Amino acid sequence: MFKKVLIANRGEIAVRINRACQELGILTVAVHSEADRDSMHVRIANESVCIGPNQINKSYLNTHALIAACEITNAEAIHPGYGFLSENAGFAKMVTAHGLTFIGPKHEHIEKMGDKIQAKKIMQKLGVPTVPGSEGKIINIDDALKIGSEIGYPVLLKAAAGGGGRGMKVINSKKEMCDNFSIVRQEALSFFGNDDVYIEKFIDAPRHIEVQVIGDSHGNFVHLYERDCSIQRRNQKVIEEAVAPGIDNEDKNKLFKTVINAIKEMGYLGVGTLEFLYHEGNFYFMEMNTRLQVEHPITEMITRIDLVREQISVAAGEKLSFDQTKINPLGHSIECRINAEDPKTFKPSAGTISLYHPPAGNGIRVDTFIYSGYKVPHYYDNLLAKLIVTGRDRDHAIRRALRSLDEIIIEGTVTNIELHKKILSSEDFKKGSVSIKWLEDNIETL
Amino acid sequence: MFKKVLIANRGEIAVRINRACQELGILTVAVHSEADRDSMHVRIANESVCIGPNQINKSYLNTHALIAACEITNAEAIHPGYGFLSENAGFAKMVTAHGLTFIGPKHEHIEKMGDKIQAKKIMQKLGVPTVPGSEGKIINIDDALKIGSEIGYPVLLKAAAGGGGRGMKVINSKKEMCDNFSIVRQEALSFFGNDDVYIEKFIDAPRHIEVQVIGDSHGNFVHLYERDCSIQRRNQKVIEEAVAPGIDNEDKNKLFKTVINAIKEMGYLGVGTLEFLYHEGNFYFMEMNTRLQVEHPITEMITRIDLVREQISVAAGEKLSFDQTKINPLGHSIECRINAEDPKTFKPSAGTISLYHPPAGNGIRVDTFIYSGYKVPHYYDNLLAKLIVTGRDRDHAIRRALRSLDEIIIEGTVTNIELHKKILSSEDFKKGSVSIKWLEDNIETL
Amino acid sequence: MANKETKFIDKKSIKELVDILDELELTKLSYKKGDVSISVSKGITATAVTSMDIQDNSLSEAKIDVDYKNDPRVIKSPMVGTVYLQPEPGANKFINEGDSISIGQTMLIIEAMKTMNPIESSLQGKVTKIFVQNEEAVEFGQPLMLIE
Amino acid sequence: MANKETKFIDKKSIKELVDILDELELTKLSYKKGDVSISVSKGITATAVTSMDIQDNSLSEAKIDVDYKNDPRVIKSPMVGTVYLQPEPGANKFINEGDSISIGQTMLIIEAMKTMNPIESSLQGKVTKIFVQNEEAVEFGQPLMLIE
Repeated sequence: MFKKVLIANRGEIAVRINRACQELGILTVAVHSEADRDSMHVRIANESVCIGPNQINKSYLNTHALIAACEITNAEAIHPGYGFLSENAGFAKMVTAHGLTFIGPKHEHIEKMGDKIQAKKIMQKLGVPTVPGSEGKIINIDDALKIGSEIGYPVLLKAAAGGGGRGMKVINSKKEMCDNFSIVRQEALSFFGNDDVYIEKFIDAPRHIEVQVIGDSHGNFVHLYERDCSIQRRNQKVIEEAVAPGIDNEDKNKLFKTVINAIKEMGYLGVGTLEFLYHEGNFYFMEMNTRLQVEHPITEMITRIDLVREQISVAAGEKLSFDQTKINPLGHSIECRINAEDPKTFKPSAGTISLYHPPAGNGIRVDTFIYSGYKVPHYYDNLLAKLIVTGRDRDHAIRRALRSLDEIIIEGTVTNIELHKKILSSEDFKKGSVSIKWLEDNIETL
Repeated sequence: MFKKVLIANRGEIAVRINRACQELGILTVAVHSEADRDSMHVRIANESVCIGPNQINKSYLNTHALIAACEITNAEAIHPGYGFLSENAGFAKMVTAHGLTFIGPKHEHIEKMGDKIQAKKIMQKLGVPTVPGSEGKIINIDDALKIGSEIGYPVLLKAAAGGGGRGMKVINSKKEMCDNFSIVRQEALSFFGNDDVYIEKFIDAPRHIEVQVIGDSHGNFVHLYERDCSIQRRNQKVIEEAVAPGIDNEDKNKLFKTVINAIKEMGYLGVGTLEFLYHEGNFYFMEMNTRLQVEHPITEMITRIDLVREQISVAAGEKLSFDQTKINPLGHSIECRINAEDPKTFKPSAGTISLYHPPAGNGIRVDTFIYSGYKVPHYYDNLLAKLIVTGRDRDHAIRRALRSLDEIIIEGTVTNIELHKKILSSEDFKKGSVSIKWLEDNIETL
Repeated sequence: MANKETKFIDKKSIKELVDILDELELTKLSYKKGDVSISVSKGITATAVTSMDIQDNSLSEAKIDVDYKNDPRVIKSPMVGTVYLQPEPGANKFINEGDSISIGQTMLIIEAMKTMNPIESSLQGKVTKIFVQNEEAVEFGQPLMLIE
Repeated sequence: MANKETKFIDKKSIKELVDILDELELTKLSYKKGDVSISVSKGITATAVTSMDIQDNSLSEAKIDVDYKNDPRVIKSPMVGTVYLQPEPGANKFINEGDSISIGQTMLIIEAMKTMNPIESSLQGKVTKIFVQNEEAVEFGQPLMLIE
């Protein structure tokens, strides 16, 4: 096992990783920008290094400073968290080249899964169900029209380098294809520096279902069931739950089998998530995230597996501490992402947290980095806390979430706590199985 | 199910019960003394009633005010929590006589188990192993000497009405028996209003092991495994854990069998705990607590059963939501009782909590009623918070507890947090299986 | 001149209080005389206590001006129960606002546990305010009547 | 006119109180006269920040007087790495305390990722203090030298 790990992140996930390390007896090095000197992840780490000024490209994305910080602290490994450099294959390669361990998958897997066209091809080949569409990138309008006719409109025209809901357009007809083909390529080029585009069947109002997997370097591969992340606004997840309500077990088990087969074939290392659209009994692979997800705790709660602990262990070359037979999900878990944002305009907010009092008691977990008196910097993202509630069943978890949201106090900044209450109290949500469009369609009338 | 429940308690347990009620969709009525107007249990309840001035006998022990508070709020049931009126058979009877439900066992069982001599006799008859000793009360010195010789010195001379470690004396010889017999009876009379005494074999340096049980009114009785509460100071539990380390499973299962048989024979209703001394492979019944225990959460964490929820449900006449086959403890859980007390003198402390920041993350539960700005009244007991940590095994739980104790911040009053760190870091504790004398013997050198 | 006399805000007194606040290194100073009351604060304010006050669920707090809680002219409820202002339905009230009352005189009844408890006045004077309604639920310490 | 008299909200008085609040640098001011009471507050004061400062685990904080952090006469480290005060082992130091230094002159080397980065002075003057030791690890923004 590692003696010392550098955590190349900030916010709640840096705190989360720090805790896992300390519970493993690993010393921790926090890195921070100048703005984050008082941040919780700095306070609870064993050591800290200021790696740059406030701008993320000069601090949290500063690969040289991160490697140098390992050198001066003798950290043996880097945990990238999520976001920032977590899916940067070049960084993973660089870390390895410097004799350090990147706590994540092999850089080849990050690279392959980072290219959405290639990822889809690989998964298709490995038997994972994918959205019908072009076999690869489309370079001229004639091919685009041909494929459009084959799979039938509406279709999605997507940038190969896109992600997180950006770089895509719904095309409803031949004419729209003609009108938009070069515009989308142009946009792809300017946004992502790459004008490769591809075509997929457009699936209207699906659900977002994702499967958590983990692999070690001893040939063990396990899935940890699925999460439903359909409650989204502008492609940002708001509420996640595990397991997904109302999906046939046989369908799920079939999917898990193909997923396990795929990551086994890949020889995947560490944690990863395969994201699917789910519509009328069918799963369609969207992409694979080769890192820890924000919503990993709900999987931890129902499976009782500490994913970050296992992730670090397998990166250190150890075996998974469990096998598939030990994963028997119990209860139901819901995560509410508490953001500092204006409840009307949804604009990110900052300010000083004058008072923070978390909810507590049976079934409540809060992953956060805020504290009474903390000044939230406006340079970074606006996730303040993740409220994770677990109950004996979905109904119990919803009630628990509601009583927790009544207990939580965050003063000094506006938050989306009221939005969570409205969603969790709505009849549609209680029934389960809403689509990824539901929140946007109903947000005004909730 | 009840529509509205009155919670006849304060502090963390009133908050705990309030949460369980609200998660069941039950409205709550908090009661409070004048000093507790700003207390958390009042803030989170649906309604509150001031039942008297600060002294507990005029407020929290004021049975008339509690019944009247039910009348004016239309509460249908009273949850007594622990302490206060929770083991007062007369109150349970009074509550029932007023057409209300007492959330606890039948008053006959409270009464029988409240008399330690009778309780021991009953358990002995039902096959539960007890400490060798007098069959009943001893009224003269001749009988005392006879029994002393039979079971062999040292013996314990105990007040029948005693409890919580008070009203007992170790007798090492015939001469000491002659010298002390009337003194102990005299003390029993003045402390407990009853001079009945009995004699038991004195077991030196045993462990404290207790078994959690629950029964419903449909003939279902389940045990939820054991807790080890050997870390005590002056008979006050400091740290508890579940399950107990290093006890043979076969021995435990044999014990559980007799325990379940006993509560089945009794027709016991609700939650209860049978406390045992454990020494050299043998269990000796001490007493049965006919109420919720302070340390119930560690059992909740390893069994995933919400004991308070089940307790309320069975009081409302419902069936237990699980049977014995569903109880498969997973992981290891430790509770640290965080008291407001001087770390040197152990004197209870009070004051205003200027800052409270709880530990958080995976495996952490904090049951508390304090908040930043809360003025801790000096009228009541000094338990501020229960830190409950659960890990995959005992070693993991200990590490988790230690990192949590490093994270917790309570300012404005002194606490025993450092004592917890010392205990959890000690080699003896890590090895497990210390006796109830260990903490007192080692407290100076930890 | 007359205008000045009746000016609503007395800035001079506020200034004077702030000077005293500073001199004595206080964080808060409240002053009341006649119908004027002034409160000034400076520096660190422990905000948490009031901040937590997000809901008020007590029976009386919302209805009764909190000032009366500590007013010695107020008779407060010695028990939890239901108030009756008259001896029996249809009868006259024990006492009305404006009436005089003497020590030991029954002012109302509080029913608790099916028992009627006559509540006697511990003060003598004129009843200027009755805070409770007939059949209203009261908690311990809740103001019943103001006697001047 | 009469209508104006009975207007519910007396904005003028509120404004007046806020002006007084500002002038006297108060955080809170309450005022009551007759049946009107007004309370104004400004500026949330956060008290917790310092309280949370229970451990200091940064590389430099403990060693360097925090005052120098914002001193314009101080040259701070532009990168994370290891400091070398001389060009190679055994050689003379680039600069000693008391030496004069000119803009662009190499003051020390910081090694990061096996690369030696000469750090040049951005100030001119006398080096009155060198904050770092040879082979010391430095973080971004850590004071290196004081130049007067």
